[in-house]
Amino acid sequence: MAEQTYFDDVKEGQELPEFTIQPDKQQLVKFAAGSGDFNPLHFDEKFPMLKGMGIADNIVHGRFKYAQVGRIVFAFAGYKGRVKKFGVSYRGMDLINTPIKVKGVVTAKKQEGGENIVELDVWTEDADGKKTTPGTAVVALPSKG
Amino acid sequence: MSQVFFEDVAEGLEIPELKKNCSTQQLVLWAAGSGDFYQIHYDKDFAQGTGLPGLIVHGALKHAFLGQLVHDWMGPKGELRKFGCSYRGMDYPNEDIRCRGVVTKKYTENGKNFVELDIWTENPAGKKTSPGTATVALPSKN
Amino acid sequence: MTTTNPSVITDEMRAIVGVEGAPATLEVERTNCRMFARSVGHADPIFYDVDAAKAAGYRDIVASPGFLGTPIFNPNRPPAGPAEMSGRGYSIPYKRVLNGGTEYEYFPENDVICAGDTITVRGKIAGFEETTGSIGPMLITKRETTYTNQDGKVVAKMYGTTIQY
Amino acid sequence: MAEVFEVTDEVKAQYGVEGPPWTYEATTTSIRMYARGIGSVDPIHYDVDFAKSQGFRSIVAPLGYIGTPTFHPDTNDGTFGFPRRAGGGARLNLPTKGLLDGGTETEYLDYICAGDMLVETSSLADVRVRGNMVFVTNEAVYKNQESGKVVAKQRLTSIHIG
Repeated sequence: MAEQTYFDDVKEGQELPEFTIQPDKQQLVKFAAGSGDFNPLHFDEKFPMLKGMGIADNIVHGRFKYAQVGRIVFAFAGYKGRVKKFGVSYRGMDLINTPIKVKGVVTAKKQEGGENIVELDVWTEDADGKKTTPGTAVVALPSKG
Repeated sequence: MSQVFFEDVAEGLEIPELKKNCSTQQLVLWAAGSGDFYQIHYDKDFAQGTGLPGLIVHGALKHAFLGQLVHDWMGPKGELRKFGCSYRGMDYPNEDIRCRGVVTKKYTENGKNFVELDIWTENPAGKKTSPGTATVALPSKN
Repeated sequence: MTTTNPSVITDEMRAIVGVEGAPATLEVERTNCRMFARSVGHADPIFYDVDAAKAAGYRDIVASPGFLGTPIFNPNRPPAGPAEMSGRGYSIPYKRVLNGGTEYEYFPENDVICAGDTITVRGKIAGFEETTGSIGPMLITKRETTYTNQDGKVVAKMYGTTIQY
Repeated sequence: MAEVFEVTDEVKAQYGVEGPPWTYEATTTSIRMYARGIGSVDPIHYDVDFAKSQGFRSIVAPLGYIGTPTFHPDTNDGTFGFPRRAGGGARLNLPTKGLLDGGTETEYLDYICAGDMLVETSSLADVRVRGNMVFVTNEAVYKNQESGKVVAKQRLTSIHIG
């Protein structure tokens, strides 16, 4: 459980605490179980579609990476904050057993409709530093006052 | 789903066979359904690392297939009382698994009509890989 | 039974026979009932559809054969699933383990497991046996697990056999 | 290179047309399984008493999880679990060589907690063709079945390869 973030303490350009996840096959099978997406692309290395794409190993679910971005946003918002919106696009594939960094940065803060709004850029990054799942999020934070 | 009645059943009766053939997806679905995420059922390298020839079908999945075999046969008014099997041989993905059963005994006890069956899964070589038994209570026509 | 090898059953092991482990809770819900039935390949709507199950005389979606609920998972607590509840308090010299078999007994005269149920599960070791087979000397552990629903009714028992050699 | 798909007036006429509703369920076991699937250890997703102590109705669905569509083998896709129903883009004759996820955006108007039953309706929002790829965007709205309140909206883009 992360410490609560307050609006007062947030600065534009502030980076969110990043983390790295390196999903193995068991993790992706657990994600299939949790998400209900049983596409063999993610656990059967002989699945014909992979061969057609010229890929020799399983691909991490886009939705898995979306959920990782969700984790960094949720941890930033804390239990007293509210995640209003978060979205990503899937720009690059990540393969199983490779490290995926999950990162975020504050791009704007403003008060709007009585709420303390913080805007974020959020993304996953592969080992080469390529943003494979770029996106944005909007969070409402409590203030100390 | 049609109903089978106690009077229709005789010792030696073979119940309709249920044929299964597990894709790798089926094994992952079972991991999700059962909560058993042991990698020998979906990670070939892991399975071979433990000395297996490759992925194997979960024993508990074959057990559940036998549950389906009996459920589908006994009809909506049948009651499944007991079913079990032991694991005597491995089955592999993308190979036929024949789920079969035969009535071994019928009797009435405390006003209930019981039927006992031998049930088993059979691999393509005809070996019984999961032999077991089941007991069901069936309705009477009267 | 001809056992020429020295017994691996200790007094410590004999002492735990019949002793119930800590109870665990299993949850039976519509989504996990459906997921289990889907993963077996069931077609009967009583395993998926509330209305079909009610029309057939059940309280809610029925748990298909072999499904007794999902243990409450918490990564911050040590696991307490039925498999973990017994057999951890002693060690034996055999390295390899086989699942010898599973048998479920149901008690429909008490109740049938349906979505919405909370099941309390208690396990115990029913006994140890030793024998020598083609794979050499082995220890057979028989486990018995009892499933009781929220109304205190025993709805199922599981008899499991583990072979170590 | 011939277009793999043409965005005709007939296609555009389907924009905004809602398909039949479907029920999604978030339960304690389904939320825990999803949280486990993403590797989270936050007790807010696992421990009912803890979640209540923090002011929530029950354990909270991780971001990205909006419940599990009610499943029946006759009506749902065996691989993805989603309902195979008319509307919401299903009447498009899309190429089938490959299918990829293009993007996901969720707008939250409330938390989703265990015990919630949501009614989802979706409609086709946009279709674009780029090379051999067709980008299909659907919009889904999730309402709490009990209160009728909209709790989430999603824009989902799938890429169909020809």
